[in-house]
Amino acid sequence: MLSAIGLDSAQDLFGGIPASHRQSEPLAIPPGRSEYEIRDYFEARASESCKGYACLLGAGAYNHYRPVVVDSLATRGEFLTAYTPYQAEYSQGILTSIFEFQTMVAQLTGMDVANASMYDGSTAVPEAGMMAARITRRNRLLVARTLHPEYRQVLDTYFRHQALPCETLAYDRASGQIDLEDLEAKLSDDVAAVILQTPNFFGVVERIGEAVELVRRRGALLVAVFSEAVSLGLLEPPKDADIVAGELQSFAHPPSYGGPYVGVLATKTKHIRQMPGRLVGETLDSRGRRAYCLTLATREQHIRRARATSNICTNQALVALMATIYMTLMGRKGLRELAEQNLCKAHFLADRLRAAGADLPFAGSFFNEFAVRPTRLPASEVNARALGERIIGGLDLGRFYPELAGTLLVCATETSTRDALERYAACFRKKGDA
Amino acid sequence: MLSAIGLDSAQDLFGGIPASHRQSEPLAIPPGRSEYEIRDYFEARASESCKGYACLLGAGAYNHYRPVVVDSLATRGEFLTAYTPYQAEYSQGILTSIFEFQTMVAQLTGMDVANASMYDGSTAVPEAGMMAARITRRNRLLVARTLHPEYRQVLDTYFRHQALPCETLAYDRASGQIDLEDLEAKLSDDVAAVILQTPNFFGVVERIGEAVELVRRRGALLVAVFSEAVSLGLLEPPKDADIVAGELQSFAHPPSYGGPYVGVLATKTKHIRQMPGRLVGETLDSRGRRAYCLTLATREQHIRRARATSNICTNQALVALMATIYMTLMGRKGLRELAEQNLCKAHFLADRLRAAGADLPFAGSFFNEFAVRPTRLPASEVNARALGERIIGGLDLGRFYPELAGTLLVCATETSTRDALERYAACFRKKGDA
Amino acid sequence: MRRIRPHQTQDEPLIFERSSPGKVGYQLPPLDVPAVDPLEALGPGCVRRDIEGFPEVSEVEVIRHFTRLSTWNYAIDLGMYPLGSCTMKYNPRLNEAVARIEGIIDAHPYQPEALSQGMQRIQVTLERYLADITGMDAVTLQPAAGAHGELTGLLLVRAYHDSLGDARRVVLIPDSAHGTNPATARIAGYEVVEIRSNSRGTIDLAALEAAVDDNVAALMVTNPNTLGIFEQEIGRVAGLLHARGAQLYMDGANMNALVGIAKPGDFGVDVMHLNLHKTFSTPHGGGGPGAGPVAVRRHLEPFLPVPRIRDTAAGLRYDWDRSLSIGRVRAFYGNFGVLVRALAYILAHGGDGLRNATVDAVLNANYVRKGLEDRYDLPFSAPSMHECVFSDARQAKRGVRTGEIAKRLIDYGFHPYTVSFPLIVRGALMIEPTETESKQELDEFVAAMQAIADEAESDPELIRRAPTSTRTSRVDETRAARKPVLTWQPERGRGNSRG
Amino acid sequence: MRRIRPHQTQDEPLIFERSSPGKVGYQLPPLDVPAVDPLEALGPGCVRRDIEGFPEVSEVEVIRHFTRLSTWNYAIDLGMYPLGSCTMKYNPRLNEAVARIEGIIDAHPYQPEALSQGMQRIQVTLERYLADITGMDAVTLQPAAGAHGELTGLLLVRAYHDSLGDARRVVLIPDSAHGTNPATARIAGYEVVEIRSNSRGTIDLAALEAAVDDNVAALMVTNPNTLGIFEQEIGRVAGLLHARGAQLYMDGANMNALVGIAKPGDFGVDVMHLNLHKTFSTPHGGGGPGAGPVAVRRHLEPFLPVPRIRDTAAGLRYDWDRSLSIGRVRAFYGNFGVLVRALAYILAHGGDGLRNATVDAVLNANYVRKGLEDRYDLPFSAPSMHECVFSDARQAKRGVRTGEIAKRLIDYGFHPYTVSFPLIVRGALMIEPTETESKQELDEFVAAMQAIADEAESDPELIRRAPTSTRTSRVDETRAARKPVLTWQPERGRGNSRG
Ligand SMILES: Cc1ncc(COP(=O)(O)O)c(C=O)c1O
Ligand SMILES: Cc1ncc(COP(=O)(O)O)c(C=O)c1O
Repeated sequence: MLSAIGLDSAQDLFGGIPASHRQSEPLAIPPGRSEYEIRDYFEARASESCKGYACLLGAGAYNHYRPVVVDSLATRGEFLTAYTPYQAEYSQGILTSIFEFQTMVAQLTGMDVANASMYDGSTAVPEAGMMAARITRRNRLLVARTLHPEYRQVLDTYFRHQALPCETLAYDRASGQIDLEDLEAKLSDDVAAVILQTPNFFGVVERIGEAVELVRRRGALLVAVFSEAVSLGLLEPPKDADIVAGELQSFAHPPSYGGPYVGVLATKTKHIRQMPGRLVGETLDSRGRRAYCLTLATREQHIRRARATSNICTNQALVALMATIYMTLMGRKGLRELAEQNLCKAHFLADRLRAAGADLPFAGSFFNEFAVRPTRLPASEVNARALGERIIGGLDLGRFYPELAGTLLVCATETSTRDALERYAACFRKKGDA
Repeated sequence: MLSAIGLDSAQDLFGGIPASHRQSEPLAIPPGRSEYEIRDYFEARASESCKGYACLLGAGAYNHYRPVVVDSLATRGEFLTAYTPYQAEYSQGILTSIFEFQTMVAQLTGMDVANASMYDGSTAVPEAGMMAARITRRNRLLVARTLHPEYRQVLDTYFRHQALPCETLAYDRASGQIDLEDLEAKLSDDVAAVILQTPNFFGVVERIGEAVELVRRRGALLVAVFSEAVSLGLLEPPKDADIVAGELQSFAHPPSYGGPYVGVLATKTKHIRQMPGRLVGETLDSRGRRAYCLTLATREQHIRRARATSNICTNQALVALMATIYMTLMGRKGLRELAEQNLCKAHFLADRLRAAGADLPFAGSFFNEFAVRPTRLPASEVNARALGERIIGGLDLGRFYPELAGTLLVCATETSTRDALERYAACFRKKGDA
Repeated sequence: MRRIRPHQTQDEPLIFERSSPGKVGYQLPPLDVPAVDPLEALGPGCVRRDIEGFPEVSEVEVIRHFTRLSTWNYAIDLGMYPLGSCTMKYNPRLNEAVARIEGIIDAHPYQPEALSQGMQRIQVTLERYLADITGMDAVTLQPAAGAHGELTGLLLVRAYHDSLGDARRVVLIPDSAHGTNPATARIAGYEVVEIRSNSRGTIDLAALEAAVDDNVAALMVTNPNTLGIFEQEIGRVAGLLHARGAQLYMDGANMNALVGIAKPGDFGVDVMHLNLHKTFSTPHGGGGPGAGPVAVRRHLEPFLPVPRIRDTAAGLRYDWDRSLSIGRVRAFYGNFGVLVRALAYILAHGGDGLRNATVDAVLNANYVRKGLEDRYDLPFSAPSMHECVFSDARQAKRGVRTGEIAKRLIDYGFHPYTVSFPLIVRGALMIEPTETESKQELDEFVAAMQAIADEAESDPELIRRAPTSTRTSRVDETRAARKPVLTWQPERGRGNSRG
Repeated sequence: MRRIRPHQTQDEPLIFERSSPGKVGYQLPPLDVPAVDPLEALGPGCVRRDIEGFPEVSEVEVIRHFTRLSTWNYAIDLGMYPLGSCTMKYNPRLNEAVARIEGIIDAHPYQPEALSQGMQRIQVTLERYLADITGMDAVTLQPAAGAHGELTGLLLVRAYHDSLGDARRVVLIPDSAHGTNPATARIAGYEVVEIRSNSRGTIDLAALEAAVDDNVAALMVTNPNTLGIFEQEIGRVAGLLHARGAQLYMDGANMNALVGIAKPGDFGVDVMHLNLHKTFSTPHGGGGPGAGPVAVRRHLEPFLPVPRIRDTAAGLRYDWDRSLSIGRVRAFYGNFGVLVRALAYILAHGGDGLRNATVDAVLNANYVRKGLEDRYDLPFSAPSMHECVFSDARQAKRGVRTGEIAKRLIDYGFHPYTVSFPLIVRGALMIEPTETESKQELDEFVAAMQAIADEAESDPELIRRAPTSTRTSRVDETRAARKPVLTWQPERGRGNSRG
């Protein structure tokens, strides 16, 4: 082939690179390994991980059953190894599935439309905030402290440089919900949006309805966030919000040490031109048959460049496909039943923990996770004992809320066995306690 | 739907079954379980098995690496959930791959043609025997005692009722190969075929060339059998045999506790009309384009019924496909290299065992398995110690050859690490031995 | 009805035509022991020079080759597959996953029994469930497919009679039987005597009575039979046989009509096989693997293949010591991975679920029958169980035969039904939808068959040209058989590499 | 050339049009704790009645729905995918397997660090290899894609300048840049000033010199640029910027041309991102997930997102305590599963293998260029690296534009190249074959492109009607945008359910 292009050596291919810029040393990466050595390498890494532990962590990454069907379908080469569907005639499969994704996300969230995905929940939030600022032409954001702390950190990073100040809303120490008085006090006519998560980071169902009223009065938008998509199987969706931003990891994607997940952004029809991200629309082909294609691309970076609604390009299509397959499998009934099971498991655990002398500091109702304060032993000791039982206990909220140090955020899902829950509760008792 | 067919109840569907023949009690099978309970059930069974052990057993079921690609392709629904390709126009994918399988098996075995698969190696042998009897119109078989003992048992079961007597050929206690004098003595003009395995059950390469001469002289056929397909990457194929029967489990199918495997039967062109099993042939479609279809079906049971060459119908197509993909991946060079690695591992182990004071009773050359007699400890104790090291040691040949009790048949493949081989060799020494 | 559309499919030559010298699709770990010279280790005459003609391609070429090939297949995953007698039901993906669990997939058949308790537990559990389903006393899981089960079953009968010193030479087989039955009987060393069917499509009792004598070892009956009709007189059939010391063998290929509803053990069957790759949903994989367990009444149990599994104080243990056993029919323990899948299927359904599946299977067959009986000739009117069999009598008048209707069905996006079987129906169309098809899918199938019936009237030529929607048009099977080309040859190949 | 053939594909409605009330595709284990009344637990206003419109289908319907849909896609697994700038190389299946290993796939981001050593080791190992490949000093793996990496990179620049009390407002971007560059700069709070390209297709040094002042924070340059041309003056560019205190950002989307050959750290780059879903073969999956690690020189390291990983006596530990950090750009640790796949890719290739891949990628691009330069206009003649960019100038004379040539390519069984990008080429055809294509595949591609060039002369109408070989003919994108229909609505749906 070299001779076909008139070259003598492979070196000649790189004539365009000044010699001084070519590297003189080979890469310091060891020689190529075979399939089985690579497998062994990662098996070894996996053995230095959580294998064999029951996990009662949630906090934005949830353990749920994953039907085998999801992976069987999503790993088909025709899905796995396709590019973004710019060439509609050669991509009707992925386009159709994204259209279904958009529809299901809209149904789930109570919005009119949803985009084809964002990187994850944490990055969907600043995108929602910027969108709200564009819509309202205002620039302040009020953000509940009960929004996932890492989402808040991402929001800060994004907003710090855009002249979009973010202010935090306090939570009510009794209910664990947003402090409505603080909201009312901070709301002013320059507020673009108020950002609330429900269930919030403490697992508590937020007072969306009451907040919406206050927000509306000041002409601001309400951005409702969720990190546990399964909750939408049971909870009233935030229909009154203007924008919903969330994370669908719970739908068939395992925690996978934090990613890849799949963010969603949904809104009302009137706001679609301000929406970031890809959208698939229905149309016809030249013979008048229903067809799908990417649409409203004039919002996007490859057309509008510096004036695009977002810089996002590659998103999380395959994870969105997995979520689509999952939602299809579970369906109308299954997702409800799943959500109810989560509710029951968490409430069972709460009962057992109370019986073991623990305090539930927040009175607000919760879905599948909640805060709990051990009273007989320090939280760190509770979790150390749990590890001995091969249980990964709750997250110490002190990590993000100094005032809550020693309070654990625990999560129980359909995957948590009664046995594990009971054994964890036992870790809250002193040895010898009844 | 019931009403559409004019019935009132599901019961009515079974009006054709006399009431006295319908069961009155429900099945004593527990209620249906969910996906995750079923997974748990089988995980529990798997934990009562060999997980985590290195395995030095061969004896007809071999541990080899399985490239991930094989399963990724073979589990595509279009292969996994298709029926036997009777409708050629709707099955060109599987037909083409079977044609490739037939070709590769022919290339590998040095025969002209191969069929589309038999159940396994053990059942391919009696099919080969019956085929030889049809070709020669003779009815006696001579079977090497070094043929896999379970294959011999299957042969006995098949032949006992067909007036096809089988006689056993002794092996030479020094070489571990067939006793050529015994062969010569037993060969007579009513012998249809002589059945030899190479490498034989002891792992020893058989004297096919010398046997063939004797066999030819008496107008009998030679059936060459193999159970370790990887050996054909390195060993001269039994070109002079009339029929080759074997097992391709080594090609991408794990031991899977004995099945499903995939048997093959290959022969010379002149014998194809006496061949059992399915065959795919090349032809043209109505527009003159190359196409494939099942052919020579007049040999088969669904056409010829009682006079068919075999009763086989469903065979092992999917496992044959896996073997086809595997052979394609490894290819001309890779299979050779793989075979050489096996040779090296086994010879390394042999050296270490000799150094540990063990005896190799047979002088014949071997490929990746061989017989070895511990001298310092009883074989059972060697293996018990190995189990303690999480190594499954060799098979005690006494199970099938009383005269070889205490001699172990051990196998090393590319999957056997040097470390495991060395630790196994150490089990042959008395504690405190050098 | 628009069920398919034309689309493109990638063409692909044979893999040999893709080869370039030196390419490989796979890398091995480096050797961690000293190299050995093959010539020295094995002797010069024993080492092959090369594997001539073997493929040389890269990994991506392998992926594309087989992916492209796969797109030329139809499959259950693409739609209804109404092959009569084949029970092409949905194959749950879970079963594929559990069969691949570490500790199962890599278990060695000779690993110590103490390390095989899980593997043995799987076997005894499946045996127990299958015994319950069939109403029989014992089950062997060793046979690798239905035909292999038939052979096992007949050898059991033979051993049983031999043990009584009552050697018999004849096996009776109805004329509607599947080809494996007579083929098997011959391999088991029997002569076959065919029993004709009566006008109802079932065994002619008089003919049977005339045929049964002391030389008859068994009758092999399929029930429901290959017309999808339950043998109503099966009780009397069993009585007739037993009175003369003969055994009743049941081909259980059609058990999808009976599971949870009726047990063969309750109507006189002595021995039968099951096809796990039909009734119990293990995938067909383009022609196997299957599994053909054999279930027997108590009197045949001593003859079952070795090993059996016994529950002992030390745990489950193989029992080899069975003097009356027919021996082995296959190495090791049968198609174990298939057994795992079948057990997963049973666990997922449970007793009630299995019964419900049977109800739906029979309902679906009757729904299709109802939808087509106005347009296609129904040669036997007895109630249908899990499948229904029409004939092409009406269409044949226009010169359109069952094989052609089948090909035309492809143009409607359905895999054909079973063609020309059973033999007692001239021009048979044998349709088995199975329980996993939805009403929507059945309605589309019925509509397609009706449309073809219309075409047979209006444009028979259209049907004879079918299929026109596939990348490969009607395949010349005669040519293939006339001068068989069974392997690729380098000389021939190149010319029509994209042929 | 015959690369495709017409075949049928199964049609399929939207999943909502398949729903029947009550159907489910999945069964849950029974609840092992007491039931709780949702109304009681959550309060009446908080419980939804139903998920209106959500699908209700069986498992087999799910399998068929998505299997059928999948057959309407093109994919790398089916053939060459020569999208310029996208580096659509073969995605090894092994990488999918290792990312799914238990202990990796189910690791929780908040599990105790003592239980996360394997996960941290994967990160630091990948960081080290990427630093070596880029010649940079430190790497963050947090960004989720290329554009996200750009944002991270610019925020680092911003924080760096801020730390010096030297706030700057402008980012310079060549007119050939990808759209994410200007879009990102805006989100990072910068004004964008475009720098025009010179006649060679590279940065106009004079224009750059004129634009660089103390208000310029950085230049974002893609190298090789989007024409596939190495910026030969990159050293001087860096010098110019650094002299004025500005930073050199490199968009590393085209690193497939450099890995193992040249290190951006060696030619003055301060900060850059990589697209692991391009250069490091993680699958595109129809549009993601990706990963966009950012590599920096030492002076930018203090600003990297938290957490970093430190090697401590107690093992690897997250370090949150970094006062200069820009903060987080994403929750947790980035698209971890994608990182695992990329590391597997690097391990499989090794240093030499990575370099060889680069050589082959550049060789393949030049081979294609050579094959087409007689037939298509090459607007810039500088040496091509991993891709080559033509224009439709010659074909446009016959009224045939790049977008139409692209559609016609579909009829030849190839996915189109990248259309109309970069913007500085009127009617661009941007072709990137990657190293994983064989000569056979490249030859077929070249032949197809040549055939289309012939058609442009002989039968332009043919091209304008393309594609005609797919189940969906030319899609009306204008109509889609005019009155957007972005979700399925029950009223509308039924009518054209098989639309
Ligand atoms: C009625 C009947 N009997 C026997 C068989 C043979 O079963 P197998 O193909 O599993 O050997 C079949 C399978 O097609 C059948 O339909
Ligand atoms: C040159 C260039 N820059 C940036 C990007 C954006 O990368 P991503 O899609 O990963 O966000 C792309 C991807 O298409 C690209 O080609």
